[in-house]
Formats: sequence, C-alpha cells, structure tokens
Amino acid sequence: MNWDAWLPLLVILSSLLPGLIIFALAEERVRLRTVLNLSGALIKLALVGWMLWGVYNGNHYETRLALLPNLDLVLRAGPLSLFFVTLSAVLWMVTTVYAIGYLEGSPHRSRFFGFFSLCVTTTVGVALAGNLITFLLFYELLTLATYPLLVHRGTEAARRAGRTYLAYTIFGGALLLLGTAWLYSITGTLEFAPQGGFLNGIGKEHHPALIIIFILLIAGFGVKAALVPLHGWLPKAMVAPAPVSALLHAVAVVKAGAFGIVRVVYDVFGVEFAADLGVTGPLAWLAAFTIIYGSLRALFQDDLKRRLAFSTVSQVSYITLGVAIAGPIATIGGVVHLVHQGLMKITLFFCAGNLAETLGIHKISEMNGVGRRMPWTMAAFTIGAFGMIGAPPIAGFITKWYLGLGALEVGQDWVIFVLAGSSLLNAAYFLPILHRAWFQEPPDAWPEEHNFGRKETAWALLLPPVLTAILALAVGLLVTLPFSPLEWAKLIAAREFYQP
Amino acid sequence: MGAMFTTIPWASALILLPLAGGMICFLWPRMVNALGLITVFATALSVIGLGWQIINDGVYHHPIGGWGAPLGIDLYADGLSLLMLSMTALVGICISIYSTAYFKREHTTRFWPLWLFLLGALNALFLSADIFNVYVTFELMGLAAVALVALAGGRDALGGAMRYLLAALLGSLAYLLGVALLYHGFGTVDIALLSQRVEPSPVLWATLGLMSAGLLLKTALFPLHFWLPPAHASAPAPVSALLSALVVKASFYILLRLWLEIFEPVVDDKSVASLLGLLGAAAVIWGSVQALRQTRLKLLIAYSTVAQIGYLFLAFPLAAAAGVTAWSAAVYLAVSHALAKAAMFLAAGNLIHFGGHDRIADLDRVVQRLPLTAGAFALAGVSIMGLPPSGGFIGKWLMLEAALTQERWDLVAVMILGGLLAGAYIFKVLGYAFTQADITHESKTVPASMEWAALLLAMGAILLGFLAVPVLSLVGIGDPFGVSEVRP
Amino acid sequence: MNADIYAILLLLVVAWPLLLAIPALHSRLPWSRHLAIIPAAMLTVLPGDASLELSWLLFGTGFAVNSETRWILLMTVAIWFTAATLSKPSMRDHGNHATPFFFLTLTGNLGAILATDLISFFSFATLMGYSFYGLLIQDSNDEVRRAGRLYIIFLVVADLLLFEALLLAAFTTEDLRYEAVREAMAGASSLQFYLWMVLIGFALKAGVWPAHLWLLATYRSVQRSTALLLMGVPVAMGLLGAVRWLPLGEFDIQGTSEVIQIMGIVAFLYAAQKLIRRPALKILPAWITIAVTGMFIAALGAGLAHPAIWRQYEYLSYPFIAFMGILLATLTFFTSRLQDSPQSINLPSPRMAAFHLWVARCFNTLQRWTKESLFGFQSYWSSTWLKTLKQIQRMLDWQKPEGFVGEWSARITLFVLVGLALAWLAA
Amino acid sequence: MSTAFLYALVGMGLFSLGLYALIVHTHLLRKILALNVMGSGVFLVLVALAKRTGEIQPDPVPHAMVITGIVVAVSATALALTLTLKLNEETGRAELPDEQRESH
Repeated sequence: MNWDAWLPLLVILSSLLPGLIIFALAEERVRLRTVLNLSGALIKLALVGWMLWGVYNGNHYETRLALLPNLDLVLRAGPLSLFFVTLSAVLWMVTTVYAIGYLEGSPHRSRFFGFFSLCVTTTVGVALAGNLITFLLFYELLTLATYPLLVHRGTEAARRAGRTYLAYTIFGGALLLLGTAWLYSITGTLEFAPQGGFLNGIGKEHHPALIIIFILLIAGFGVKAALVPLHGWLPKAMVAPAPVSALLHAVAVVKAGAFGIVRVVYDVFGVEFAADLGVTGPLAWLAAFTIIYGSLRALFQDDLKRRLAFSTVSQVSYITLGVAIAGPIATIGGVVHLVHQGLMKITLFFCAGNLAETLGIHKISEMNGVGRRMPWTMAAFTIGAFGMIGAPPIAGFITKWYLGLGALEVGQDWVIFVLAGSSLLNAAYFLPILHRAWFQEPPDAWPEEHNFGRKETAWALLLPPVLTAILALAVGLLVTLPFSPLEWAKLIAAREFYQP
Repeated sequence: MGAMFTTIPWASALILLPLAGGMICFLWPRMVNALGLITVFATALSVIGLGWQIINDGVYHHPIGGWGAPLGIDLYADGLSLLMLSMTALVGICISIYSTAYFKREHTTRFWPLWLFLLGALNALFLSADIFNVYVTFELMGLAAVALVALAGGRDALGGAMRYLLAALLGSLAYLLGVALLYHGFGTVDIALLSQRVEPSPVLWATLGLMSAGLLLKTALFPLHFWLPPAHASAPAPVSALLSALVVKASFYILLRLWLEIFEPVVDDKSVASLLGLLGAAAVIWGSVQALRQTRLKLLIAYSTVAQIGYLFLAFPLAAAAGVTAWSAAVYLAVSHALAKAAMFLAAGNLIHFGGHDRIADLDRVVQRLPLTAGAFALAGVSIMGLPPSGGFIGKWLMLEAALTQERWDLVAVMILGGLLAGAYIFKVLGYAFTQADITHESKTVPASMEWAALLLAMGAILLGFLAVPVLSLVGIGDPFGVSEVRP
Repeated sequence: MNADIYAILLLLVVAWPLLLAIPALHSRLPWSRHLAIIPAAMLTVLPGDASLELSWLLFGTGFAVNSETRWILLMTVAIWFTAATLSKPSMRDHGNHATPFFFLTLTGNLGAILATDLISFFSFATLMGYSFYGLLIQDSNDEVRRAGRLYIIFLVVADLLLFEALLLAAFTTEDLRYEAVREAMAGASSLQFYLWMVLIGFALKAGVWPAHLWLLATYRSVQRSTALLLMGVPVAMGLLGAVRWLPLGEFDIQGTSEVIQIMGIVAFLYAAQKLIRRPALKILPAWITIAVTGMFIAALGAGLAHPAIWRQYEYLSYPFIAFMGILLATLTFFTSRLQDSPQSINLPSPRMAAFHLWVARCFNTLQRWTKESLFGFQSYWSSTWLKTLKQIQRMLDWQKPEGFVGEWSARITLFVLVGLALAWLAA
Repeated sequence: MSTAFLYALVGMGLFSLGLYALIVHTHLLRKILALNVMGSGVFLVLVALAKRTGEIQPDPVPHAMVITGIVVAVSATALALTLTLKLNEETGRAELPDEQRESH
C-alpha cells in the first residue's frame, strides 16, 4: 500500500469527515463538536507537517482519480500547494478556537461548524488541485460552502449580502468554466505545469483566443480576489460573523482567488509565455489600481469591518501585483504575501470581532480609548495594522521589500510609487484608529458591554488574535530561518517557477 | 451460476413484472404498499440482471415469442437503453419509498397500480426496437401519467391533467401518422431495418416533421411546453417527480433514437438540427426566466424542467462535428436532471407536507425545520446549476466542449447564461433556509423516509459527477451514437 | 569571556526596555524607567569595542558599540535619564498610559544607535518614531493633538522616502551594512535619487528647515520631559541616520552637494534671523536646534563635495551630534525651568494656526476630491450646470484664503516641491 | 391517382380538420371529439396505405396497427371523458380552467 498516493486525499478528508459528522450532531452536543473540530484540525496539521517535510526533501504526493475520459481529478502536493495548505491548516485551527468562543450559546452551531469544516476542506482542495478542472471543482464548492456561513446571521442584511456574493461568484464561476473549457478544447489538457509547459506548443493562430482565455480566467478568479471592478461583494459580506470574515479574508475565499491568479500566470500560461502574450502588463496595472482604489475607499469607512474589507481589496492585490510583475523576486514577494496578508488580516478581524463581542463596538467612531479597556486585543490590532502599513519588521514589510526589489529588478519602477502611495494611504486609514484606541479618553459607557470578569474578554477570543499577531511579527523577524514563509516562497520560485 | 444468470430473460421481466405487479396491486388493495415496493425492487434487480448480460455479451436482442418484426414485438437493449433503464429503476425506487409514506390510505390503492403500469410502459419503451411499439408504450405511459396527475383532485390538478392528456394524445397521433407514412415508405417499423432502408424522399421529410412535432410536444420543448408547468406543478409530489424525471425523458429518448438511426444519416440539411438547437436555446432562456419569476415553489421547479429540457436539444446542432461528445453530454444531462429534478420535487413535497403551502416567500419557517430536505434541494440545485462536482456539471462540461470545438459561441453563451439563471432561481429558494424566522407555524411532521428519499436522489445526482468514466463507457456498448470518431 | 558579556549586554540594551514595555512588568518594578536605561549606561562606561551578529533576525542584524556610537549612546543615556527623572516623581509607575511608549521609544532609540546595517536601523527608527507619538500626545489637549498629527504626517512621509532609498540600496548591493552601502552607492546609477531621498527623509525626521514646522509645533506644546527627548530622539537620530546612510567620503558629488550646502546655509540663516528677532524664551531652544541642524546639513553637503576632507574629520561628527543633543537638552531643561508657570502653555501663533487651517483644508479638499471622483459620477450627470459651477467654485476656494498666499507656509511648500522636482531631474 | 391514395388524402384531411377543431374549440367535449376525428384520420391513412405494393392481398400489418390504435383511442377517450366529468363537478364548467392563479 503506497500511502504517499493517498496523503493529499487524507488531508482533505481530515476536515470533510468531521464536518459531515457535525452536520448530524444535535445542537446541544457542544463537547463532542469541539472535540471533532479540534481533532480534525490537529490531524490535518500533522499530515501537512509530514508532507512539508517530505516535499522539502524532494518527495511527491499525488492522488489521481478519473473524472472524465482523458481528464483526471488530481490532488498534488507541491511546494506551492503546501504553502497554501499550511496557511489554511494553521489558520483553520486558530479560527476554530475563535469561532467556538465567539458563537458560544448562539443558535445553529452544528450547521455553522459543518459548513465551516466544508469551507476549509474546499480551500485545501483548491490548494492541492493539480489541474485546472480540479481547481475549478473545489473553487465552485467553496462558493457553495461559504454562502451558508455568510448568511448565518439570517438577517435581511445578511440575505442581501448573500445574494450579492452569489451574484458575483456564480458569474465569476461561469467565466471560469468557460475559460477552462475553452482552454481544454484548444490544448486537450489542463494539467498545471511549471512554465505552462503545454501551451508552448500552441500555434500562433491560437494566441488571440489564449488572450481571451487569460482574461476569462483572471476575471473568474478576480471576482473572489476582489480585483476592481469585481470587488463589490466583499464589503457587503461584512455582515457575516467575525470568524467567518476572518476566514473569508485571510484564508478561504479571497485567498483562493488570489491563489488562482498565481496558478493561471505560472502554471497554466507560464510567466514568460504570458509576458509574450502581453497580458501581464495590464494585469499589473489593474492590480496597482485596485491597491490604490481599495485604500482610498477604506479611508472613508466608519464601520470598522468595512474599512478592513476595503483594506483587503487593496492588500490582496499585492499578490496579483507580485505575480504580474513577472520577475523572480517580485514573485517571491507576491507569493509570500499569501501567508503574510493572511496572518495580518486575520488578526485584525479577530480584534474587530472581539470589540464587537465584548463591548458592542462596530464603528471606528466608537473606539475612543478602547486600548485601555482591552490592551491585549488592541496590541494585536496594532501589530496587524503596522504590518499592513509595511512597518518593519512585521510581515507586511517583507512583502513590500520583495515587491519593490522585484519591480526594480525588471525595471518597472512605477511599482515603487504604487507601493509608496499604498503605504501612505494605509497609514492614513490605520493610524487614526490607533490614535483613537490608545490616546483618546474612553467614554463613560460602551455601547453594549458584556461581562467577562477580570479578563478583558473570553480566553478563546483573546488567544487567537494574540497568537496570529505574534506569528505576523515572527515571520518578519525570523524571516531567514528555514521553513519561514519567505524561505518557502523562495523554494517555490526556485523549484516551480524558475527552473533552470 | 453466471450462465444461469445470463439466460434469464431479464428484459421481458422488466416489462412483465411491473405490469403484473400493477394488476396484483389493483386486485389486492390491502397490502398495496408492500406489493408495490416488492415489484419495484424486483424490477430494479432485473435491470441489474440485464446490465450483467449486456456488459458480458454485448447488445441484447430478443424477439418475444419468436415472431420477429414487423408483426411480433422485438426487444432491444444497448448501453443507452441500459442507462435509461437504470435511471428509471433508481428514481423509481426512491419515489416508491417516498410514496409509501406520502399518500393517504385511499390514494395508495390508486397510486400503485398506475405507477407500476407507468413503470412497465417506461421499461417497454426503453426496450422497444420498433416504432409502433413505441406508440403503444407512449399511450400506456401517457394515460397512466394523466391519471396520476389527476390523483391529487381539485381544480388545478384536473385541469392540468386534462391539458396534459390533450397534449399527449395530440403528440401521439402526430407520431402515429408519422409511423404510418414511414411504414408506407419503407415497409417496416423496425428501427434497425429502417435505418438501412431509408433514403431521402418527401415521405421521409413529412415523417420527420410529424414525428418530431409529436415528440417535441411530448417532450415539452419550447414553445410546445405550455402543458407541462400546470401538470407538473399541480400533481402530487411523487407524481411530479416521476413526470419531470422520467416521462419527459422517454419521448426525448425516442427522438434521439429516431434521429440517430433514421434521420441523421439521411438528412443532409443542417437546418432541422439548427432549428432544434434554436428551440432548445430559447427553452433554456425562457424556462429559466419564467422559473425566476414564479412565486410558487412547484411551478418554479416545473419551469426549471422546461429550461433543462432545452439543454438536451443543444446537442442536435453540435452533433454534426462532435457527435459522441454532444450526445454523451445530452444523455448525461438527461440522467442527472432526472435524479436532481426528482429530488427537487420530492423535497418540495416535504416542504408542502410540512408547511401546507408552497409560497416561496413564506418558506423560511419551513425550510429551517427540515435540514435534510433543504440539503436535498441544495444538492439537487448544484446539479441543476451545473456546478461541480455533479452529474449536471459533467454534462455541461461535455456540451461546452462540443460547442467550443466548433466555436458555436451562441450556444456557449446560452449554456453559461442558463447556468447563471439557474443559480438565481435555486438560491431564490435556498436563501430562505438561513433566515431568522420564528417557528410559530402550524406544522406536521415529515416521515424520515420522505426526507431520505429526496436526499438519496440528490446525492445520486452529485455522485454522478464522479462516475463519468464508467457511465460513458457503459453507454458506449453497442455504439448507440453511431460514429466511432476519435475525440479531439 | 569578555566577548560573551558584551554580547549579552548588547542584547540586553535593546531587549530589557522592550520587555519592560509590558504593563504587568513595569508597573511592578520600582523606578522602572530608570532601570530600563541601566544596561545602556553600563555599555557606555565599559571600555573597548564589541559587536554581536544576529544572522537569524530579520535579514541578518548586528549590534555594535565603538568609540563613535559610544558618544551618541552617552548623550542618549543622559537625556533619557533626565527625562525619566523629570517625568516620574513617584516610584511606582501605575496607570500611566504613556509608560509603555516610553520604553518602546527607548528601545527604538538604543537599537538604532547600536544597529550596524540599514534595515535594522530603519526598523528601530520606525519603532522609535511611532512610539514617540505616544509620548508626544500624553497631555492630550487640542494643540498637542494638532502637533502630534503634524509629527506623524512628517514621520510617515519620511519613512516612505527612506524605505524607497533602502530599496535602491538593496537593489545595488546585497550587503546592507553602512560601509558596504556607502561604497556601493557611491558608484551606483541611482545615486542622485538615493541621495535626495535619504536627505529629505532624515531632514523630515530631524526637523531641518524647511521641515521644521512639526518641531516648532511639538516643542511649543508638549511637556518638559518630552521636549527634552525631542532633542535626543528625532533630531539627533535624524542627523545620525543621515551620516550613516549617505555615501560620505567616497565620492565627489558635484552639483548636488552645492545645492545641499546652500540649503543648509539658508536654513541656518533663516533660523539665525529668527533668533535675532528674539523669540519667546521658551521657543528659543527650538530655533537654535533648527540653526544647528542647518549647519550640520551644510557640513554634510561639504562632506559630499570633498570626500577627503570628510574622511579626515568624520570622527568629529559623532561627538558633534552628541554634544549638540546634550547642549540643546540642557538648554531646553533650563528655559523650561525658567518659564515654569501656567501661562507659558502659550497659545498657538497666528502663523501656526493659519498653517493648521491650511493643512486641514487641504486634507478636506483632498477628501472631497477623492470622494467626488470616486462616487460623483452619478451626481455629476444629474446635477444642473449651476451646481457644477458651484462645485468648481468651491474647489477653487481653497486657493485664496485671506492673506494666505503671502504666508510662509506656501513658500515652504513651494520650496519642498522645487526640491523634489530637482531631485527628480537629477535622478 | 389510386383510390388508396385518395383515401389517404381524406385521412390527412380529417387529421387536419381535427387539429383545427382541437385548437379552436374550448368545450372539452368538442376537444375530445376532435381528437377522435384526428385518430380516425390516422387510421384511415393506415388502412389506405396498407395497399402499398400493388398486390391483391393488402399488407396485414397496418390493420393490426389500426386495431391496436382503436383500442388505445377508446381507452384514452374514456379517460378524457372521466376527467371532463370530474372537472365539471369541480368547476361547474366543461372547459379548461385558466392558467394557475396565484392563490389557492
């Protein structure tokens, strides 16, 4: 029995099976549900750790099932897939703890955690997908798995947000399907290959079609990656419970879209071929525009989560930008931001959730002096915010560093100005929050305070943001250690994208 | 053992068992549920037996009583028939289980004989090798189906049934006239013989027109779909499921057979295929838009059927260059639609049973109380929308592939648009599963068997997404799509 | 043995105040503010050079102490010690919200002094700069807050410029230690660009004319201990940064160096002119600072023009910075003692008020423009001509506030813009 | 033009006539009758075309078909009539009810 061939499938099953069992559990079986959730997360972490070590040493893990004649369902654990899988596995663990604390005593928890597990399952599937059709499959499932989480609150606003989300994502999915099928009809294969191996043999007469396919695929992924003008759903989706927003912005939906763009540019088209087609330039411009636009919109939001949402619009496009600049160093910057943005943004959302859950604070204008009431939460928030601004030595600095260097390397100096502008705007919308939280006098009463005794809030709510904030700081500080995100991104670039 | 297994005339059993079962149910109304279930399961077993035979020995051909065509009745089964029979058996089992709990006592005595007759007729139709037999099975099927629709009683159901009956009879008569002309022209009603004898002639054209018109009317292709929504929406839930899942497919199956065997090789003109494709496209759009506009759940599902039937006809214009892919797509879509739509109607039945109405806007209180049913509806919806992984996705993928290789952008656009609209109307319903409604509504409990029957069917539709390779190789037995072209 | 002690000490200098920043810790320790400076003080008095390589930290960090840094360290320790004494009469530090920022700023300051490469320096300087904001606005009246806002705007822009400069340096050389960068940048094609970004960046940080606005504003409004720190933290560190980052003594940079010298001299003359006109006693040290930094910049310009001279006198620059810091701090200390009456918390000068008004207006206009350009399409189409005209008029309004164009601030802005444009052309 | 062909044409005519009536009339009884007329038309065509080869003995197959067809037609008519009666009981009219209305 060759276990290597089934490991990727096992990773997927490690969250799928607990999820399915949780659906069947009665609402009041809290303990069993928690055990299932956490053990699933732990098993996944262990499996991923095992594969990380294996891939580091040059092993291959691949599960292959026939889906259609000539078209397989492929799950393959390469360096890039594992990068994303590790992010999901770690953050799933953390978010599960957070969600258990956040939803304590609220209705429909079995449903919530069931879909929560499905959501992670599909994200891991997206990460492990070894060809475009497998990717598409999990990508669409992700839409379906996140919708119930999004509308979990069941309010009219939630339903409206859900509708918007579906309208965008199903449309994006349709574009993706079209692009994928078209590509298949031209090439007869959809396997991910470094440098887009299978496209190099395509004749010149297909190049216009390939350009359109590129646009279709990028548009399909761009919906979830919130590329302007396809970002409209993201701010509305803020009605979801905080753990969902956290997961949505840091791991699952938005990141899956960005990951898809990475896949398309590097493993479907191949970065050189894409550059020959002349499509990476416009993509870079679009990403740059999104970065600036998202930041500008974020400036004017008073709702904390909405401001964070627009910040995501901006930050996720760093990944796209890094990919579209199309040089080895910029690639490292873009890819590493997959993890960096995840750590920072999940911290920010956890903190926003804590404020809402503990003090009933939803708006920035209500945040006066909140740092004195909840110092640990706000300390974590501060680290996340400075990371977003790009202050050293937090994770965001590393990203900007590599993006900037990468842009210089290929002579695209304009990117530097985009980065500078974005940093400036980031500072403009994060620093006032910090000022309020730390230096303004707190009000006499908070909007809706819950009692947690002497602690600032529940442990399950406090630990996750502190942990992710420390991680965000650590991946910046310890950036040169082996297995740091940056080193792994370098490994990816060396092994997958820029093979000699 | 194996030898004995293969010598049993499974095909005859497929027809005789349900007919006999229907008679017995009629005569013995006290144990009608048990009898009916036994018959349906036995029939399903026969399908497995027949499948065994076909997989081992290839195409099955059996002249009943040794008479042979044209006077006798020939049975013929290849991979395509087997797939249709399996679909019928599977959907039939689930619907039967559902029905034991769904119908009141006095209704079961009427439902079971009719349903078993319908099953027999369907099996016979899928096994028929000559076009006149098809007419007879059509009529048997039609009459049983109309009676089943009328079972619900009340103004809407009776009106729907009447409309359905008139349409079915009209379709049958047109078809029969076509049979007459064909027989006159080429002297046989055996499909295989006909396919050797036909040649382009005015008679053939007239036949093509008449038969197609009749079959299209029965298949409810736009704009001949007018009878379908009232009939399917007003019938009892299991009956709606049967009609949408199986009965409509039967006439499509015949159209497909005739087209493949008789018309396609002869008719050079692409205009007929184009016309069918055009109507299919119109059906996709029109049906979807209408479904989106409905305020009643069952009507929504019924209009969705109108739209989904349209997809099947998109294969006709595509078959010229990508025959196997296009036909495989149509067949795959037909089967997954059967499973998914049956699941949907059964789920709708549960909701109505529970809440007493099917107004979409007031569904919130109901959907939340029936998570299994909501799950069934959602999973079936995934297949209807053509999202992966589901049978619907595989079908749509193949269809897209066929369209893209020929650069038929119009059809591609229709397929994509249809998927989007389907998403819109499915989630119009599903959105209510997540609202904060107080549960103050008067409600009945729904038996577990009813919930699970719906869920099983829906899961089947999803599972079909992973079975494309075996299913497509099964369909290939006997080379029903004629051309053994190489895939691109 | 000795090396190990040094290594631990070097680490402690930075790590100890960082650790003390945790409220649970410093609120339990008596004299915590003073305690935080102890390792640094020890390092100052111990003889000999020492260095510590931390290759696992960031892109490879190092701390080193030698005769040059010891000067700066001495000054810093002295200023911080005074500030600690001034700010905290009581033993226990309980419930003071500025205390963590005190420790964080200290950490940043000491780290920046000891750092041996550009990235570490930049990281610690960033930590210092942002934490210092917390110290600045602990009084939290309106004027302080306005000054704080000015400070932070200058800081963000400065950090951005320095980040870009850092990128240019990293693009040119892999090794980012000071000497390596000096050598590499001296011959780099992006030298001019780098030069100007570093200069402007540190000039903004140090409050060199014409970026002295924030310095004046904060100096006016903050409490005594913080005013003291101003001299040691942003100003001295800004000058130190410029000395370390600029490719001094390597290359004769004609043209640019003259411009820099002229700017330095103009800054000095401007401040001197102010001094001659006898400003209020309290603000005197601020003007002296501006004059001195102007001189220093002129010296840097000279250093850029004559590498040989710079190499000869380079060792003087560190004691100069140190003495300057101490001197100014002492001056601040005494002037504030002289004027330690409630009236001395003086009102904003009309000029400053005008500037603030202008900043606020600019910001509002920017906000409105962006808003309009983002969301305004619809309203633009639906609005009548009259409305559009009014909008245009409103947009033009900001250009003609009464007497504003005659004000200094506009000229200063122009000057900065011209500087930027020059830098652009030169690059 | 042979007699058989004439019969066939008449059959066609009947078919068309029935179709027209089926569409035009609203009363269900008339619709049922129209269907029967159509059926007769088809049967006539079948019978007429049975003499297709010019032999003296006509082809028996269409006749068998017609017999089957008549059986089918009779049962269908019976069902249709039953439905009409039921519908009449329910609505008081022997016409197809309008398309479904919104409320029950």
